[in-house]
Amino acid sequence: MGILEVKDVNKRFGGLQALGNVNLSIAENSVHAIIGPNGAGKSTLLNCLVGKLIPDTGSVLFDGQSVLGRKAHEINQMGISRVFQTPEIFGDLTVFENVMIPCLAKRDGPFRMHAYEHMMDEADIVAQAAAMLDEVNMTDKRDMHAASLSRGDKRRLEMAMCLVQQPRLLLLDEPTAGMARADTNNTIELLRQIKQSRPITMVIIEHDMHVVFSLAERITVLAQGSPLVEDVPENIKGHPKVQEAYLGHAA
Amino acid sequence: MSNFTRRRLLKTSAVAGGALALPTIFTSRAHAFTNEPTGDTVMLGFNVPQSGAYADEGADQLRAYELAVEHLNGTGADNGMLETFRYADGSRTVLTGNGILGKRVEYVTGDTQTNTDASRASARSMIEKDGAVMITGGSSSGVAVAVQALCQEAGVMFMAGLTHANDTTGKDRRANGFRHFFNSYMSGAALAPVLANAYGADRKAYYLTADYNWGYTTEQAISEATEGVGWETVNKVLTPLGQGDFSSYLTPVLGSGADTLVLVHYGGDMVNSLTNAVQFGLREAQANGKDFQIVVPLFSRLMARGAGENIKGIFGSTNWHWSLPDEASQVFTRSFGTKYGFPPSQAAHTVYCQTLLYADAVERAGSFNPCAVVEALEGDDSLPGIDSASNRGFVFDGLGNGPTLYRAADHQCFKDVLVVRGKEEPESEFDLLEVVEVTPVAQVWYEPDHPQFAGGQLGECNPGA
Amino acid sequence: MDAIILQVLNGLDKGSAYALIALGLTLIFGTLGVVNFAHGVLFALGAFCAVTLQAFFSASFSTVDESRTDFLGNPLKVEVPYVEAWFGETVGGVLIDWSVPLAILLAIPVMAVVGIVMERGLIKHFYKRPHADQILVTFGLAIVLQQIIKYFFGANPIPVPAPDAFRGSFDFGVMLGFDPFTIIYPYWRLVYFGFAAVIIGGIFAFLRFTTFGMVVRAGMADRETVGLLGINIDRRFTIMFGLAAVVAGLAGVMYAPIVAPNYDMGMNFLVLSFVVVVVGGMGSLPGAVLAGFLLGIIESFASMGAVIALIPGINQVIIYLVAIIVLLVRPRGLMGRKGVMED
Amino acid sequence: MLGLNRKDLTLFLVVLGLVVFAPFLLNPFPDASGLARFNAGYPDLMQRFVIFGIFAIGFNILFGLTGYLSFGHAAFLGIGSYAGVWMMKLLTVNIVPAIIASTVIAGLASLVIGFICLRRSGIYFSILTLAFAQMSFALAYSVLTPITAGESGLQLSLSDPRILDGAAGNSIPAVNFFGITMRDGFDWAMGGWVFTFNFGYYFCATLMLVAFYLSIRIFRSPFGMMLRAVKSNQQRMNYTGLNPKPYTLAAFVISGMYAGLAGGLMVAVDPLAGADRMFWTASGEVVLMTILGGAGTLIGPVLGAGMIKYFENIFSRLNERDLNAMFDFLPDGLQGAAVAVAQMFVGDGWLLTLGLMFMLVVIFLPGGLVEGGQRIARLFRRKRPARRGPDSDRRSPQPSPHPGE
Repeated sequence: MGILEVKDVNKRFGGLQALGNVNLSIAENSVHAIIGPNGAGKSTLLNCLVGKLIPDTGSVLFDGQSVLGRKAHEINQMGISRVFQTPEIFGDLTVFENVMIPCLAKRDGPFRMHAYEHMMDEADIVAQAAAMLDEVNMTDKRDMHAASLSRGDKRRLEMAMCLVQQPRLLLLDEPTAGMARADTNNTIELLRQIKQSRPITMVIIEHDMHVVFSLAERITVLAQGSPLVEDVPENIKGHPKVQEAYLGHAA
Repeated sequence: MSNFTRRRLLKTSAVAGGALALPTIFTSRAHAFTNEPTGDTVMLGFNVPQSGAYADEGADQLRAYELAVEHLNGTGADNGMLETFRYADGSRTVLTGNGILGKRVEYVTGDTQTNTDASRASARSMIEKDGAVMITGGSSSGVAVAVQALCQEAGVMFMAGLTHANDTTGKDRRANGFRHFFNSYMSGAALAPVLANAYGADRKAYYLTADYNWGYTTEQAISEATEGVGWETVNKVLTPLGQGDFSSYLTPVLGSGADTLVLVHYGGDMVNSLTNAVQFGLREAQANGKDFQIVVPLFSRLMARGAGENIKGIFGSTNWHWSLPDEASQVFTRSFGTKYGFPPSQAAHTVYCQTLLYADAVERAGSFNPCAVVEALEGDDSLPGIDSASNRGFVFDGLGNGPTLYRAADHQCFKDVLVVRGKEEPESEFDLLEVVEVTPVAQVWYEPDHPQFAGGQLGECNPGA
Repeated sequence: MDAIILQVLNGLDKGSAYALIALGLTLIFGTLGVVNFAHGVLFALGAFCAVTLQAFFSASFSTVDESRTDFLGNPLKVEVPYVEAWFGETVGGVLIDWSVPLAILLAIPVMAVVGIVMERGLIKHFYKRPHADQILVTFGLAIVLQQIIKYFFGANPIPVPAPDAFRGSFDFGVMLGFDPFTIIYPYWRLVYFGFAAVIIGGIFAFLRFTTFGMVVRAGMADRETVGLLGINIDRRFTIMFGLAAVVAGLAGVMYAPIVAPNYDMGMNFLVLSFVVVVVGGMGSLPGAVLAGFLLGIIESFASMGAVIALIPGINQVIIYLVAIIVLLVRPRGLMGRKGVMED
Repeated sequence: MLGLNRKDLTLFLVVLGLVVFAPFLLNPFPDASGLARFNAGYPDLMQRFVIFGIFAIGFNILFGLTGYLSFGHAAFLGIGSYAGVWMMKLLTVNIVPAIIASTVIAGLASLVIGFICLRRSGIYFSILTLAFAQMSFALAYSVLTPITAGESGLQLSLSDPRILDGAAGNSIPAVNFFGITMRDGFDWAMGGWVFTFNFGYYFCATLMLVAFYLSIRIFRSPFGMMLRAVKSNQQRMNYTGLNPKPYTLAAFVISGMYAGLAGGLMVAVDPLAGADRMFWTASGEVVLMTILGGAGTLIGPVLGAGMIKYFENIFSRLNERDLNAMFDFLPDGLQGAAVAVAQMFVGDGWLLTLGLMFMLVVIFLPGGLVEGGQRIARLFRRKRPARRGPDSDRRSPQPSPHPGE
């Protein structure tokens, strides 16, 4: 039994079958990539995992509990964090505050007032956030406005915000989209480090085969809303079905 | 500890003691009342709408105030109604054009914005900052009631401007406030017989009423008075303030069985509702076999101008009109017209009178102390021809409107009321209303505890100290 | 039955004004992405175009009539309009009489210039600023324009009659077989309704059938892409702003005989027209028109005596009540698109 | 000290100083001079400065931190005022119950209205709040006249029960704070100046300082940070396991209670509650105050409130004579011209001045007066290395002032 179990998920948008009978089991502490051509249903699937969309049928279980019908923040509180295609950070806040917020969320749940305490009095939270910033090498930027960071730094910050919550499952939606090769490699390196330094499950949705094959332990190929193949990377590379899905019948 | 601070005295004292540069702490314990004028000037506060719907009335009021101040100080081209102002015994006013009690009159102006908060803020600044000893003005009843209460608390006099609702001298009456304008009840009492005479005694009336205090009291006053002469009230519909387009309120009128429409609106609302009513053909319509008629209880020339052609032939009431033939009215019209080039409005007239009446009362009392002024304005005369215990107060003549009583019991003014009609053939842009009847004061008399005015108490005059 | 027909007529009329203003607001919002709080004042400016033209035609010189006297007893000065002196009393009289329709000719260039100057001089710099800033700067502009109107025209409403030919009313009820005097409707209001219908139709046709309109519609859908195609969308947007100002101005000109123009009439319409736009759905032209008529009709029904008697004060709050309900039930208004103005 | 860091403490002490010495600072011109018209040191206006300061500080907690633009906050001001006057009518003219009731009842009202309005965001939220406020105004002005006294405003009267006060005699007792009436005070004449000290002002000022202190604490608290996070990125907030709704609602209620407190103080110093203070333009005014001063900054709203109230109360009262006196130094012809031009902007033209000033601020100083102050400060500090933390660089087209300047 994996940490994330997707069973018989179907989702239709009008006449379009976006997801058809998706079954997926993701083992704890593994890195699992989901790839597929454009329109294969990757994003729809991801949105179903985080509560943004509710499948028509089927179930999605995280650690044995259904995530369906829960709000995004409730799903996060279960231990799922998400990295977006374009980094979603709090642009108006400082880098340090950006990391403090998820710390507080982890400790206090979805809402607590703290209306009168001073932010800097939260010694344990401050220490946690500082340690996290250190880990992603951003301590020198802690007082900068997050919006003024470079794209790569924003990605690292977002990663830090996710990791500081010690999630059990990290969902990454094309984490290197739009990045130069050097930045991509840095990101790969960062993800590797993360994986090595703690127990964590990662699900990566990615276009870039370089990233996928550098990181993934298992790969699911999605085509036209259904899983085509699921296997270890070595077997996916030369798989005829995969080539067909990507290149069409001409191959 | 002091109440309102007293700037004028302090100024002179401060200048005198200034050389020592030693701080001197004053309290106004030493003074008998708020803002006692100690220099050679006295400060009055003219609080009128300068923005909002009644800004034109406010501007006309300010003109009249300036004229009144000129006349009081004796610096004008003529002496205006100082020449005609008489007491009950026929003697002339004690005002001589030498200021008030020998002090030159100065004034500050403020904007009420026709808003209770803004008007009170403006009045407080006049009292606290400028040291005004009397506040006057206003062009709506809400403001009058609010500022009157403020003056009572602060211990200065309030001489109401244009305020027509019964409440000003009814449930919200205050000892420090006096009203020269007539009121809703008087409009009803004056209009009803004229209307019965012109349109017959078996009319069915439909009311469109502005949905606020003045509307309520006026509607009640008119409907009770007209029901008294045999009319029937078909329906009363409240309309929001600032409605603009009244079509949806007007269209059901003809189907309701009514043959008369009473528009209890004032200002822009009145202009719009009347214009709309005429557009909807109400004046050409027939109902119950009679010509359909429209009545507007409170008229003002400035509004008549806004309504243009539509006003022709429509009955209403007004406090004063420049075409009145009596000497005082003519003197005032000439004085105002010469200075400004057009005749004064009723709003201008009423505030001019209020200023003179205040000055005269101070002069007679020999003091600016509000309690003394109130006593002087409460007088001890009575109007001839009215048999009532409450017919006591200060009686004067020669300010237009004939013999007039400031009734001691509720500080309401009693005088003849004008019933007017939109003129069919105006000779100029000012000549919009014609006086149809001057309703004698006896006909608009009521007792202070009349149900339409019940629930108020004057309380004691407050000198503020 | 007759009462209902009457209120529908009233509602259509009120709705025409709402729809015209909301249409202009939506044009500006949809194309330029700007929330224009000065739009109500543009409506007022239009109405004052009619006032100005009437004043212009009535501009007079005075001759002294010795036989009559004025209120001070001096010889009466009689005002003779120049147009009557120059063109004879008939032609001059007709000109004055028809000043409202003629004001359309004045309002089109005036409002276009006002709109274009506003866009080039002010609004242009606010495309990339937050909506709150746009609201505030246009709100400031509205206050300024309103004060300028007041400075020249005073605070009291100024009557601007419709031409004599349209001044009366006709008995609509008789045509439908009701008793006389049950459904009476003024000609001018029908003119207004027809006028609004023409303008609304014209705008939709313009957007649908001209290349210019197509580009603008494309721009409303996706501004960046259209910009990338190398089309000078900015210039077109300037023209759209001018057009929206003209629509608001014309709505104002024709409205002048219905409600005497007053310097703060713009603000009175502003809040309402925003409610209309939001109920219709920000950025949706058909939504704006639909909501305009819908709210007009609902408001008319709510002001029926019987309804007020049932629920006191309903006429005061109905518009807002409808707005609240619509927004809670249909989060983006009746016909709004997703993601517009939610940040 | 007081749980503030040095910078905030300095700011707080500066505000404290300004408030305590306001009677001096606002009366810079000798009484006899022509410029005395520009003095603002009289009780009514000083009270207004601090009361509207409270209102704007509260509004800023909602708008400045979360970015939710409410166009209906005046409703809570009005509700607070009505609650206050009713307390004075029913219980006692001591203002303590009135102020407590104002704050609590406005808080309850904002809880209900906020709960509904916060279901939407952006301009839809603004229109919902506007709709609620306009409904409150319309009802208070007309249908609810028995409760609100409609047009003329709810005020004390001789026939009020005043259960705790007992019989009052033939005049309405003065509103007081345990025996000290709000109008109490004294004048201090020194040289050509007269300075007015008024109890009502200092009472309101004390509460404003408390409100200001609380607002600093809220800005610096984790809660304040969460509110800024709501403004910055709701999506990320959700995916961080936080529920933005309770945060925004809490901010809405807090700002509603500030508004209620301001409404209560308004009737405490001047016992009349009119419906006009609920009209949408009054809601617009507090938005203007906050933005003019600098939304999202601590001191901005207070400055903005002072600025607008100053214009409203001083500029609107200048008339032709004052202008003539002001331009007396010019030659006759020029004086006439200067007066004619200036007249457009003062007296009944003060709104024109306000509108123009407002446009200029929004166009050139998007961060409000606070940004203006910072720019001037930067001019003087240019030599020093400018980069110290995030708030030194603020010339981006969409400024988001860091709280606390």
